[in-house]
Amino acid sequence: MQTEDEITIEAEQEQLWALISDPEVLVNCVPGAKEVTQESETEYTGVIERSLAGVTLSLNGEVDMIEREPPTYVKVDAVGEDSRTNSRMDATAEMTIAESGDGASELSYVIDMEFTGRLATLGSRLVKRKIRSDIDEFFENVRDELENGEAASDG
Amino acid sequence: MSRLRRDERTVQRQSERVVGSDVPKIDAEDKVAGDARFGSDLEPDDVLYAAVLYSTRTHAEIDDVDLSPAMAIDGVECALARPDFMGKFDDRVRHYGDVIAAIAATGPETADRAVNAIDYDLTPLDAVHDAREAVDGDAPTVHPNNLDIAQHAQHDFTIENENYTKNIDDYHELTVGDPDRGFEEADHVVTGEYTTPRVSHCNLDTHCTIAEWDDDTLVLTETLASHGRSQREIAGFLEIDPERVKIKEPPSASSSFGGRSLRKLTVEPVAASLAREVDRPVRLQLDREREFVSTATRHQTQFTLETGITADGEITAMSVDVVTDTGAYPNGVGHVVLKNSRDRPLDVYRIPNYEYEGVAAFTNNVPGGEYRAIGSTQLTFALESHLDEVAARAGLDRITFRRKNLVEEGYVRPHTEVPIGSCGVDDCLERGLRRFEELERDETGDPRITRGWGVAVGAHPTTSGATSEDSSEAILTLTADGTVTAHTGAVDQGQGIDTVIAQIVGHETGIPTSRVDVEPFSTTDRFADHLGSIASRSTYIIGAAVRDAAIALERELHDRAASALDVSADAIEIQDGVAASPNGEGIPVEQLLSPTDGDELEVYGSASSTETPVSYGAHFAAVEVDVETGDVDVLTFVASQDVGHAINPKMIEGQLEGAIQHGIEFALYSELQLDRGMPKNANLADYPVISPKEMPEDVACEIVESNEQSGPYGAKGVGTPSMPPVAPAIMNALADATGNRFRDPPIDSETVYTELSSEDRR
Amino acid sequence: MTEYLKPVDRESARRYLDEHRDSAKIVAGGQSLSLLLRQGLLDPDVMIDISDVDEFSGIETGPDRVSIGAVTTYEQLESHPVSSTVETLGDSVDVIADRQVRTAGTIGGAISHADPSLDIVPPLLCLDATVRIGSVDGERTVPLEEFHDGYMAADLAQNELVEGITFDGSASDWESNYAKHSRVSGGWATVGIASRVRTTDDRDAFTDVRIAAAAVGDTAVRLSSVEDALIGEPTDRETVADAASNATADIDPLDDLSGSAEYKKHLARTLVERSINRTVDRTGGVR
Amino acid sequence: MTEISFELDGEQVTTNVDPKTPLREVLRDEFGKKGVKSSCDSGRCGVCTVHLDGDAVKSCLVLAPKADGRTVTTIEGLAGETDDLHDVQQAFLDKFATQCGYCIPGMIMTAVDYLEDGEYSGERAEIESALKGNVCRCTGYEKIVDAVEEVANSRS
Repeated sequence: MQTEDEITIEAEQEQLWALISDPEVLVNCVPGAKEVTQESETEYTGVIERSLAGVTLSLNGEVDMIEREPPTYVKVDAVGEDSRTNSRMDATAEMTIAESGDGASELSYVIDMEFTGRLATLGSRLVKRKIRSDIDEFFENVRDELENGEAASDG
Repeated sequence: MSRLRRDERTVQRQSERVVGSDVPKIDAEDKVAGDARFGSDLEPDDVLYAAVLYSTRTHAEIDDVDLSPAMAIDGVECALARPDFMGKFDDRVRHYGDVIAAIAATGPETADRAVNAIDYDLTPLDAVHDAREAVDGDAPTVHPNNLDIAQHAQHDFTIENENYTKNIDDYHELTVGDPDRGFEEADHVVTGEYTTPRVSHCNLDTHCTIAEWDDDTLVLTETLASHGRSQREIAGFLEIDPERVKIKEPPSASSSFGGRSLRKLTVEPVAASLAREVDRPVRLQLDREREFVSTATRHQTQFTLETGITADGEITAMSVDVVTDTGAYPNGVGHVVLKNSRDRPLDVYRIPNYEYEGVAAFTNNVPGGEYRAIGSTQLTFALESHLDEVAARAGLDRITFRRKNLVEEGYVRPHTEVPIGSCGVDDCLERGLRRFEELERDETGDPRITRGWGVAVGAHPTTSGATSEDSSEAILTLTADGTVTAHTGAVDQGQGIDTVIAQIVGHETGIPTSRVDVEPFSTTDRFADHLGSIASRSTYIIGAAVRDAAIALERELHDRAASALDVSADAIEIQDGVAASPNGEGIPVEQLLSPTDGDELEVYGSASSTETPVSYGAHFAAVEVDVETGDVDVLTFVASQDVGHAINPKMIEGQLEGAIQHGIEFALYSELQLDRGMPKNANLADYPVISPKEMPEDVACEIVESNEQSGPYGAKGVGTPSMPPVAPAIMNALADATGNRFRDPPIDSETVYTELSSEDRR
Repeated sequence: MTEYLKPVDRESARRYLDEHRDSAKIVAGGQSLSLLLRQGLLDPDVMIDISDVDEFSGIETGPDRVSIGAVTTYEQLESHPVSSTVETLGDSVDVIADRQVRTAGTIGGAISHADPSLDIVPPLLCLDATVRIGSVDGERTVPLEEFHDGYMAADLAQNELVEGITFDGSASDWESNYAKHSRVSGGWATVGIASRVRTTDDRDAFTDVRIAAAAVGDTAVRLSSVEDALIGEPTDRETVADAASNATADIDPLDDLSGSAEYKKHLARTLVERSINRTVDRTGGVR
Repeated sequence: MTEISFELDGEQVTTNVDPKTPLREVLRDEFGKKGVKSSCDSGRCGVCTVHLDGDAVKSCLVLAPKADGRTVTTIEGLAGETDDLHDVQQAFLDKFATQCGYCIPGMIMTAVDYLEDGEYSGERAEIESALKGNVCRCTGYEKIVDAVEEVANSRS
């Protein structure tokens, strides 16, 4: 499953870069993120809790920035596993930040994701829309964080 | 003298319609009553339940498996990590659904819970998911070339192609005549590329085996239609003597379509390892997702075809290039895919100059395996699509063009000395077309609807053709209650072989079919049949052995009745199980048992054949396309099939109708979708199988009889050979309806719509 | 071990739920729930089976209101006269899964599940249905359109349950239809479109139009852009085709196994056109 | 555990179940009704179809406590006390509707529900719709529809 979009955010390129590299801010922006730890310059671990159709998933995740060209481009590999439902998410995300003038930046992203395991066997249809809405929410939160200085709490 | 007498009687019996008549299936009553018991219905009292930790990585090294949290759970009797399994298991997983560890516990829920408790670490390895990329020198290694796992080692090969360097499961090439000259002589040369989908059998009864050890003999209770091969391969993998593997068939076998022919590395060796460890029977059943990813699918295959023809439609040369995806293990038979796609064009058409190259590659995908007309189904889709394109290029009628080039009985193919035996392909075309025309519909007049029709010819050999000779043996026993029991190598997976055997026994002996019991794959030490019910060989070769035994039984009963009734053996007639003399005196056959027989009269029969008769079909499809949505509806399907001789016409229709179902799925619906080797639709909510609503409104079966000299009563195989022409007939109809050629089924409505609405459409 | 409670009246159902709140699951038909339980994805402490609660069952037709109890099955709806008089309901139930699933599946269970692909929701949206929600504090009603307030999310507090759904089914001058596309018969909708219209007496122009779509967004949605483009306009085919092209304005489909977002948008336009035309035909057709 | 009592194929039975258990498991494991089959585990294939108070349901989707106080009929009890087959079973036999037979118990239970549930036209298209929740892999459904059509015609 591939999702791509572009959003314009009223913030400088550098500000935006700083934000998406800051684990504490990420905790605020990633829907359901409970704890994010920076393991090295490029690696993070964390837990994401989500609920779908009454089922709560607790994904133990690892994120690795496999390519980074501050402040314009980052490529991330992410894996999340929920041992209780034996489900796993594998994702690759590419984000490009471009100046769009007037102090605003254009953030474009391509996220390629696959979800496997017991939850996925109930129907990929269900999981996909949830992931998509979470991605949308993440970028909305990034925008809020930069434009208003605060992200919405867990949606 | 006696031979003449028997033949006369056979003619007479045929008039009584035993062989050749619609005898109801002998197992139907149990099945409609809900009394049939299949492999997954068996749960011996002391059995332990297995659960398996399957990999969600497509390629990884197993670093560490901590089984202690699982062992701590009450009811867990055994936990094993893959490196500690018996035999050739190593410390690496190679596909999604491969095995990391396994549990045996007192209940299935406990076993599942224990599997979830296992802690493990894997180091992901680079993986390869495309067969063409896998053979390249830069690809990660899945297996070395010429891997030493049984089933793979069919033949030695030398790779002639310098681009094919790695992960090679098998390689074939063939040159006949002078292809370069043949293409030069052509007035038209057409090239096309085609890809076939990774399709699952979707057998409803998921794989289930019960493994137990009797001293050092492994006993497996499950449906495995090919005992000899499975025994050899399981033993080879577990590194034990093949004599030490026994297979017991459950009372009823559920459907297979090739899915139950052979062992699966994720099933029998795993259960065997657990059972050895605990010294108790262990039952391992797959759930639906595992059934998709841990067994086998039809090999995804890529074809490049090139054909040269003269202006008046004579084929001068053909080139076939094949790359097929064996997947992570040689579970199936890359070799057979290559061999069948190599030989099939030559079995159907006169092609004086021919070149073939095929490679089967290991990848980190779900393994490929046998599936109804393995190789032939893939090739026939590509070839019959291609030939429609060739005919169109030359401005020739599709049927006339095919007829001009078809083989016929007695034709000697350029790559083999053996002339073609019975060949009803032309009759199939003629009768099929007539029937198809009868079913033609009036136009709808709706501008949103476009219609088209298609034809495809196909063939598949009876018997596996894996060896130069195929043979079988059968034993018939007559017991004091008047029942005849047939012991054979057949497994009735729904195709109806048990009924055919009963018909043959009844036909030859005069004992009613209702008094014939057929034992599913009898113990293999009583007689030889290493192949079992695969490759549509059951009626042809097992049926022939049964006929041989039945004739012997009949002769023995005649002789005994003759002396009992004091008349000559010639004068005896057996009807309804009673041997009668001309003066009306009769004696039931069971009373002909003598004290020296013991409890039963046993006779033996055998048959062998060096022939590999080819069964032909010509199928016709009419489709309707909703141009606004792209929806394709198969309106009419005619399967015209050469079966040699129809021993039970209704059952043959059932085989043809089932093939139509699977062919429609192949063309329009079904594919196990993998993204980097990970399944996207490994469940029956997302993986489409069709319902009666998707079957054509009009389905017609034309049974053509060509009298195969080497087969019993002239019969040859039907179940697998009826599969290959189905999908290409539909795809050709779709091309006719839309003016667009679709080369990579399954073609869903979105693909059709997108093509029809694209601006650069020709 | 899970406790299974089977209240026989509304008050005890509400009380049990209030006592157990988020440790409880309401069981109506129990089919979607049983899948999650079977997979080990859910493990509630308490299950409250409301199928024996009389107040929640059956279909009542009053002079201007139709009231369907939460535990009414699809099969009961299918065989009730309301499925003939409100044809979009009958059309929809007819294409839901298969006969066995319809025997056990309930309207209340479906609405609580809030899956945007459910076939029953668009017809109910076209009927301006309201959801009756109960708790120990009494009953409140919410328009169905507002009840589904996000992906698989419904406006229900932990101590609330869906008790029924109500709509105006009295007006006999409405005609309606439900059109569905699915990969295989009985499968989930790729796109599903319900339409319900009222025309002038001479059938020349639309006076009221309601269109709703399934499987094209986080929730099933009304397609107000199409509705607005048709009200007061002629009922001829060209006008309908033009209006149907607005269908994409109100939807947000995703790429998934049933099709790409682009294809679903195209299907939405096509099915809107077909559904409205069929509805118009049911009025007696364009004159 | 929850105690449930119901009439199963003409016999009154009682057992204790984990209420999360699907009815199918209770029928197969507790009461040995192995004629009730198991396959997709997701309500798609229909092999586990039984009658609950005379209506066809997929027993993998029905929670066991739902059977409490009700009547469950499986393929094994369809013909009742007699040794004869039910007429739908007989039609499946006569029309060669079984091949491997794994889907047949569920298929027959759905067909009986269709034929005994009020009005039917007996047209093939209607029969196909009635059976669409039951997957068969062997037959192409033709002879199955033939069998149901025959009973429909013979009863009308």
